[in-house]
Amino acid sequence: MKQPSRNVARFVNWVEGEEVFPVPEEAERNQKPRKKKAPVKAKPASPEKEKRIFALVYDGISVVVCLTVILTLLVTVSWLPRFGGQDNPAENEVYIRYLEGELEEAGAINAVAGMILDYRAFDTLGESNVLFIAVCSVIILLRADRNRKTGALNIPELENRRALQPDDSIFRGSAALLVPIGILFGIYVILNGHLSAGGGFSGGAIIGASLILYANACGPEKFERAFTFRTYQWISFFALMTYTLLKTYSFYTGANHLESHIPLGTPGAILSSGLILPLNICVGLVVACTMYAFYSLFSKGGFGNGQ
Amino acid sequence: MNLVQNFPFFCIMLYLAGGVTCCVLTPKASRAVCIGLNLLVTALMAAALAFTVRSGESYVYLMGHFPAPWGNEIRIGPLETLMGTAFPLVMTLTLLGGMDHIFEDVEEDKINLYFTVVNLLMVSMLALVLTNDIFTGYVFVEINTIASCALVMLKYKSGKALVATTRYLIMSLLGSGLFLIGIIILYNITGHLLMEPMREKIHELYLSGNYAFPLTVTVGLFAVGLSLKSALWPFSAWLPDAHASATAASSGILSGLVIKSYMILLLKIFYRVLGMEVVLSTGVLNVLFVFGIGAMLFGSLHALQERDIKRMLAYSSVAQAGYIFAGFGLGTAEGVLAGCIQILVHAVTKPMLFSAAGGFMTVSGGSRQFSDLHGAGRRDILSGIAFTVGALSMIGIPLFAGFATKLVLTRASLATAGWKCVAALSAIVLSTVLNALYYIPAVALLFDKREAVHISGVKAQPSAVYVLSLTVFMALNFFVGLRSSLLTCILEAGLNVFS
Amino acid sequence: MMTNRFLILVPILFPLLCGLAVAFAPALQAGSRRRPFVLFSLGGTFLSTICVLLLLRGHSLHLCDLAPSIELRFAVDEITCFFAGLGSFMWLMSGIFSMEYMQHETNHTRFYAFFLMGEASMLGVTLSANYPTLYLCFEWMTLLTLPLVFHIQSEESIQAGIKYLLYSFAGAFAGLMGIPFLAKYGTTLNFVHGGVLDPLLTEGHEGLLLAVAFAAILGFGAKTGLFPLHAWLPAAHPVAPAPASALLSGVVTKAGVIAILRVIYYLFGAQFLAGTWVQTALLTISLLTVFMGSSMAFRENIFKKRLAYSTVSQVSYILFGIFLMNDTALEGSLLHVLCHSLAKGGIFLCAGTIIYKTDKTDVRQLRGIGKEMPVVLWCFTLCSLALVGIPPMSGFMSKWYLALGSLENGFPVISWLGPVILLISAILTAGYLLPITIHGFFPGADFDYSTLVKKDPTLWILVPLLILTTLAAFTLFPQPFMALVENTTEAIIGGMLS
Amino acid sequence: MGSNLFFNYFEATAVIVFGIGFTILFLDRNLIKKVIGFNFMDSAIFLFLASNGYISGRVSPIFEDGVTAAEHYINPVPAGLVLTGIVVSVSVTAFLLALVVRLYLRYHTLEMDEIVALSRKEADE
Amino acid sequence: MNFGVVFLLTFLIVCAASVAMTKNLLAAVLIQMGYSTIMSVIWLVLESPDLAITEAAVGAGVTGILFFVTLRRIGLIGGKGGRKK
Repeated sequence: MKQPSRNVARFVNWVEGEEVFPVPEEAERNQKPRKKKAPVKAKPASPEKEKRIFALVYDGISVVVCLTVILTLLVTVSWLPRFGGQDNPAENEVYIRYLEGELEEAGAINAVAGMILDYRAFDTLGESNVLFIAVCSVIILLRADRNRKTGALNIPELENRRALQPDDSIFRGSAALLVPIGILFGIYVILNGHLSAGGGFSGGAIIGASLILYANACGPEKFERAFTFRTYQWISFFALMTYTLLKTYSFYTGANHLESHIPLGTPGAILSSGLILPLNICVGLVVACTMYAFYSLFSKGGFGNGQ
Repeated sequence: MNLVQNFPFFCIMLYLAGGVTCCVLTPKASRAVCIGLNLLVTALMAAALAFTVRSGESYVYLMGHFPAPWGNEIRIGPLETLMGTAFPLVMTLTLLGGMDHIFEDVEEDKINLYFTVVNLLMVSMLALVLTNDIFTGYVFVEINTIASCALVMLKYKSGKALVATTRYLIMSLLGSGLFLIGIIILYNITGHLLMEPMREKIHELYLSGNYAFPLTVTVGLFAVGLSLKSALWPFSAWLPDAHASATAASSGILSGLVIKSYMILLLKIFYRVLGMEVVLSTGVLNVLFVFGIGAMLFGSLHALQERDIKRMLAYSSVAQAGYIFAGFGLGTAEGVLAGCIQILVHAVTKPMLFSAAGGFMTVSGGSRQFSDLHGAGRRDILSGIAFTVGALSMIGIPLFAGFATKLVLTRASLATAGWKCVAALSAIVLSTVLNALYYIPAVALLFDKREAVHISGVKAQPSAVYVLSLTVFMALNFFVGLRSSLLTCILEAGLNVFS
Repeated sequence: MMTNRFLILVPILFPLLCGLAVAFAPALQAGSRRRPFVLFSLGGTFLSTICVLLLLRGHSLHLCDLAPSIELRFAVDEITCFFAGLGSFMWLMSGIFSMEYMQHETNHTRFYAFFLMGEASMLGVTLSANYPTLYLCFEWMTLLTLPLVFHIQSEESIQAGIKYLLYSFAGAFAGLMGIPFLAKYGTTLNFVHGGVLDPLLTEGHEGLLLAVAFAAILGFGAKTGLFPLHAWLPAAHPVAPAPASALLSGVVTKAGVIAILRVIYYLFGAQFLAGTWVQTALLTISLLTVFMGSSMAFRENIFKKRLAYSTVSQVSYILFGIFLMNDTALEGSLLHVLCHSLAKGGIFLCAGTIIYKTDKTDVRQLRGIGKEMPVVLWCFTLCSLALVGIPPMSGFMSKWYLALGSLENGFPVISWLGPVILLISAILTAGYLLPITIHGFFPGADFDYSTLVKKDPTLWILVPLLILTTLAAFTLFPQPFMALVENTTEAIIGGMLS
Repeated sequence: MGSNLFFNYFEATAVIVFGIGFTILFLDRNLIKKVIGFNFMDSAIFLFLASNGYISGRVSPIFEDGVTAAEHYINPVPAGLVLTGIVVSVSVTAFLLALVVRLYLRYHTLEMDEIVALSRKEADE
Repeated sequence: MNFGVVFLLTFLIVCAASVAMTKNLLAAVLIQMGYSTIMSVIWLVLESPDLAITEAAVGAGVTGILFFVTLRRIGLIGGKGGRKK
């Protein structure tokens, strides 16, 4: 089959945006995405000049794209209901039942926690799996891969984190002060997820951040002797497994209109609002370990000596 | 609420649990769990399919104790269960077909993560097909995006895979960004997130005429966002790199299944959320139709020039996606039916082609260029036959799966008026000839006597699993080709109760 | 009665199973056992076809349905009897011929497997009773006869094979486009005597339907070498082994003729097409092909390519008769179908023998061939006389009826232009076939008879040749053939126009 | 042009930042800039969503001593959705950054079109 | 339309524009962390404390750390005296 002529190929490549300096078709915002005009090919006086012209044209196009997106959405915003209005369409019977029926049905003082962990629990289940899949992908990418021949882990160039400047005593002193407070505050936020603001994610993130601070200040060796990669995997396995099983139980009973025998407890007490507390604890645990795993994977491709 | 109605819910939860367990198991154990899970889900969904087809209408399954406008729910009808059965079945066959590639391309201690990603990809596809709530749709679109990007990049030390993943992820994120802002505008003007209550509100707005402009912009956002993710032609610059540089099994899964779940979500949003009259009034279907026609032509034109077998198959996926969108773009129920049939036909054919391409690569020293693949079909006779069956089905020869689509699409385009009918018919004829123009020389080249000197004589010893998967794929292809009337009436029943 | 309806499938399934047996059964790999088995299966198919045609005339069988209202249906009607009998007979003759000829070639298993399966699909085309089944068998015939084309697997043969496939697919797909239109505007998709178009539905849409009919006829015309899609024929025939090219030009082109007959007389209906621009366009195209084919053959020097061009022009004779749409012309074209299959089959077999024995592919090298192979060249001469149309041979009768039909038809220009072009093309045919005989028998003074050695082929080749030549001379005893042709024409066109 | 543009100043800002973030993610050639652009885009979307739920003169939906009258609190649904959204955007940012690290370790550059050019020249492994 | 909120919102837009303009990656990361802190303040203005805590902890906290670790791994800051890009 002889090749179709060169210019057909170049025209099609240009339409497809396969040029080496690809200006891929931008996803125009409104429903009639116009074809973008081709970057004007100036007389190539010198490669440097052409590069500059191309950069200029490229920036011009990006400004045009940015303006069209913003203008279209601004016009849309101008038609939308007024900000903070009383009788906006969003304030309908859905919002009233979430607030008024919340104490009897979910039993959480914090209506937002009640809403995300009981009324619309399927989203939150999906979303904790988003975090799990993201961690799996980061592990796939950054975990030190075993050298095929020798089988040894080729660990990225590990300059010694600990070799901070000699005067790091200020840093280590303040870290020694901050870390316990951070972890305590994180635990408080997780446990009181259904009573006050916060919940599994924010509490877990706070604990994760303070763990990272601790690992930076006092060195990860002592901590990672206990918290190896295997334990991380098993922690996230147990936490997510209990989360899924609890939710399966509550969905199954809900769908088949069975009475789920989970006590809601007295509103305001710690052990109230049915499943929300255990779920918050599970999520908090997973998020904390995940944040630490992110840090250690990014900095040294795995826990401890990288396994 | 008898037991069968719970099966789709069990499938979603099984996949979630399976995904989590696979990441702590050994590679062999996680493979067993993944394959077993897929087979179990196929069986469960087949039972659910039998139930819904017998009962003939779709029922709502509450995810939690609270009915429609408050709690989440999934809606199960003949169309959803048919897709729910087809997807895991094709997934199992593709995994079996590409199994030895997976164990060769992916590193030793990351294979169990591969199966974790596969399980979570399946849960997101099932959820996208079943969900009755838009924001749940968005969350599972995100899982789908990350999982499919993870599938692409799982090639050991391959720079191309990384670059392809980045471009794919960036374009997908743009798509989901637009999709999310569409959801938010809809929530803002209707106050609901569940599909049915939102439909009534939109109907009222459409009649009363206020918020008309935001409604049009939302339809545009959904159309552009989801067609960006399902690789409709002008936005498909990322697809060839992504699907070509992945391992054989992953590219089969990506082309066959992943881009289809977004199309079904778009269909669901047009049918169930916005309602057909709103969508028709905005004319976005004509734009999708024109892009579909463009995809059919430019996709095939590009595949014609490609000298790399997997990029050729990837570009032919772009062309087949064009068929589906041309079907949807016709705007009639028959057009949508043609689109759905093409979804099933392509899901059955393309993974077989990619597995066969994988088989050719092992036999010709791992190279993908056609110059090295001379006579590969003779060295690995089973992949050769499978590739020929797939190629003929793509061209649309009767008795194969592709013929059903051509027939229903021509009849559907005939039913529409004027320019659409002429454009669709001419595009179908032209793209069939273009398909023949690049598939037939490829098949002829694969059975060519003159083999590249350094590869000739390498006889393939395919593993039993590979043989099984390709034979079952071919049987499935023949089944869809011969019994397409069975599939059509299930899909018709599904579409009637779809909105 | 139920069981014997399934007997209709026997002529299709029997060669298919034998073909698969030849391909895969280990017992048949050995040459000694394979040849008798192939002969047995060809003979068996021929006999079973004849029995089915005689016993099950008028029965039909609904196998299954491909898509909601698209079903696979087979039936035996007048066209089936005429073409199925001819086709299976020709397949048997070239099968016998190939016993000897295939020593010259390699990998026989593949050849015979696809040889038998090709026959199955050809019989499928004749037996099909509605439009989708016809399309299905048509496509599968292309696929199954393709390996026969690029059997020797040289670069040139593969290119020819691909060209054959692409032209046939493009043509068949243009034919496929007719199905949705007929489903919409016609009452049913089955072949109904006199057309299926529903007069109420086709009120304002005549122009559209005429265009669809024209596209479908040109599409199916690809197989018969009609003008726009004829380029694959001169490329494919020379590369195919002799028995295959005999069948390709003798019978596979007739499958295209069957499809066009079905489209004109059983789907759109002759009254619908008669007198419209479609008919005039088709007539001019067929005349153009007749003239172009024979003039190209006149200038071509490669033996088999010349015969391929002659096939292009001869089959257009048949189409010319069909497009005239009156009973005498139709009689003439059916007669020419018979004459051309037999004569062209014979000529290709002679050419194959000559190439098999002496490896001379160029016409100019054939001086004094008559001395080396007297019997073969005599058969060649008689068959080419049949094609040219000299009285004792059958060609004369068919051309006579064609000319009569063309004059009867009241077309302003074409009614007299048709016979003129037929005459000119007959002269051209004589021009490119008879010199071979003349040079063969009278090599001229300077031909040295010393190095002459008799190369007459064995009985395997001679028997089919002689049978074909005697049959090609059926004008000597026309009664059985004329009866067959007359009642077929009566059945196809009777009571409609005249 | 609707009438509410000057009242919806929260949504207007969100939309402007969304436009800028979208363009950075889409057209900027530096990978780190793209990731930051993605962060801007996502948080702008969540600002747009949360500002729909706000009702002036009302308090956040954490019940004070048993008062569950709906007129007292703002709409909790957008807050819940944004909570989910923030975690999704963090996960995707982590994934993107991991990709950036791997790409840099292999191609030693952060410019996207340089990387595409280099990967095209690479032999097809 | 009180002044404080308008100031915060204009700060957001200025942040976004300045990241689009700047070439220096370290500055861009710092601007992004500033942006995230202001965003958590805005959540408080919009009466949703849940989001404020989450945005503060997850936005500025974890994302900021990830950005810095990436820049270190790329050698742009600290570590072995990375070359200024």
